[in-house]
Amino acid sequence: MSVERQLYVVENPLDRLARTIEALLVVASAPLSIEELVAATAEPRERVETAIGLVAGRHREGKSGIVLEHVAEGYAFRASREAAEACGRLFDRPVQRNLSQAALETLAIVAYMGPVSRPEIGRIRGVASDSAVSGLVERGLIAEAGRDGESGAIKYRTTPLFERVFGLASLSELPRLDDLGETPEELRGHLEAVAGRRGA
Amino acid sequence: MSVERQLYVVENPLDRLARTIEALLVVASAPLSIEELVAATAEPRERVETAIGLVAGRHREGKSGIVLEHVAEGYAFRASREAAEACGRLFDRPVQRNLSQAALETLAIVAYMGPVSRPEIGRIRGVASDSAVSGLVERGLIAEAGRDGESGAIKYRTTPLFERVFGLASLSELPRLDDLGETPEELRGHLEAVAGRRGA
Amino acid sequence: MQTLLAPPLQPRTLPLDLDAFEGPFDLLCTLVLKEELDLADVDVLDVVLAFVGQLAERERIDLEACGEFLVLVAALLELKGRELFGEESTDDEVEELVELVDPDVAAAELAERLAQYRRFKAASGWLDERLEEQAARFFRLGPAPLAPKPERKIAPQDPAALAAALRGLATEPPVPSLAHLAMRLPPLPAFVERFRALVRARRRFVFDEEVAGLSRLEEAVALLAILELVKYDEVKVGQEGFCRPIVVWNGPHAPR
Repeated sequence: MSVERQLYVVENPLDRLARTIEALLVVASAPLSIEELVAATAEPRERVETAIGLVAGRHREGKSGIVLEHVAEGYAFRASREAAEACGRLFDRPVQRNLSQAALETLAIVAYMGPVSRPEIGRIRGVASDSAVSGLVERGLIAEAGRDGESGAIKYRTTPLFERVFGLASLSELPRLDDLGETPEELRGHLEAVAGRRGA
Repeated sequence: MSVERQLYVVENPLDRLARTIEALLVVASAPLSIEELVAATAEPRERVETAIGLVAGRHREGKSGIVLEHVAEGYAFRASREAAEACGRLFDRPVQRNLSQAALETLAIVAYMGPVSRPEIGRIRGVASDSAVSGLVERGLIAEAGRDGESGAIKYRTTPLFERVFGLASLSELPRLDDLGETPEELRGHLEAVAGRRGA
Repeated sequence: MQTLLAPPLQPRTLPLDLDAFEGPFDLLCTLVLKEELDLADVDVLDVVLAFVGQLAERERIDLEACGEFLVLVAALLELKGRELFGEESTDDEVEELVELVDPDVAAAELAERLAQYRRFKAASGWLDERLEEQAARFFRLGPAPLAPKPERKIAPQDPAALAAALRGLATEPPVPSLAHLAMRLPPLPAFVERFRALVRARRRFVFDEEVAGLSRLEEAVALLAILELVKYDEVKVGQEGFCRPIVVWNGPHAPR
């Protein structure tokens, strides 16, 4: 095996460049154009094109699970077709049972006091909540609802998916929290005051 | 070449499974654990482990630009080290090396003591650590892990990204805390020795 | 007083260059006392390191300066402790603990805490080196370019969990316990007033006599009070010789 390897290196002076291109493609989160590959490898375009040919030969259906694909924007690796079923199982994630504490608190604030901005959520939770907000947006439980008139910050509200997941016909069916505040404003004032005393 | 290939397939009945694992790893957005690979491939754990060995043999430094690594309690591909210069021209490092002393100390405390709250970190460091904590959350190296039952303070733990960035297969690869620094006895002895030298 | 080798160490004028503060030590103390600087932002270790750095430059150890410095830092730490853990309570328990506190136990605890901090500092050094070693490791973060988009499904949830989350946020934090501090001090203004009255009545007093019988930390606060009075030119401080008692007076000359 190692003898073969040696021969291979001698036969293909472009092998190292091909490996560099493999490395670049496995790190990239978007397809890479020839120009980008030329810039990154600091090699002439012609050599890069030949090396791409080597990479394509190594990474093709039936030979590797990693397949080089040429799309409009450039080159990228994809999973081989024979692995489609396994990839389907990987991406068909099991149903998530519980929301994290950060997600639950953020969701509760948006549901009871929305539309509400990230800074307002942060003040009530006592900690910056940007990632919790983005996670909930990504999962479709909350969505943008215009901007705050004063600060210009984006405000968020819950979505119909939120109501489905929590089995609510509308937000008015949320459990009452009258003892904490009769109106959303009262509730917010109360929570912000406690957050101030807690200091996160 | 194709003859060799045929022989190879005959010699390695696990080759197809190895290709499937390659395919899964090249599309996964984070390291995949053995359990995830077993679930996605629908193969017995033992066969998956052997196939990972095959994948590791194919994807190692010097042989491929794509290198398999055991990191963050799973397996993932990374770029080969020889391609680091080319990667540096095209991509930002996941975490730049400019972590401040405060950030590093806070990270160490969260890694060893997590889940741990900001006041607890402050008590150990002897200085308020709020901005260090929020900086690390922003970089994705630590994340919220619920609230302290008593004080209501948010607790933090390190993320899989932390293990990945620091190249740790798991948190157990951190050096034992007892082996670092000095024990109280050693510290006292050290101080006394210094005092002795001074007095002399 | 001055030797040819080096000027005497003056802990009070020790120049500091910290993240939160730059200037002499006594200005730091003043700003803290006037609540213009948050002690939580001051890394006392850096203050200690600055002093030790100056000490190391000298041929002979200056015990006097060390003593003064220790007292100042002890007071600073005590104030900081109170700030980090909340204001003092009037629990009888605390009083009892004050009586019980054993200097050896306190020293052992201090050494333990210092050792713990040093271990974490060493761990942070390890992480720093590790990060440096990983500089040549590049990997992709997030989804692959041509990967399918995973659909994240969420199981049905109970709306009561939302109400519980908000109730959790509305829970008042507990009053911090001071039991672990095991120290209580008369407030600084009380000392300031007492010393003011003393110099007014007697023009001169010996600091050591006035603080005889007080705990070391009370002594430290007393010294801070003196420094505060010095700062505003209300009193002058001096010693008749090496290791002699500290004399406090007002007026142009040190009375005999």
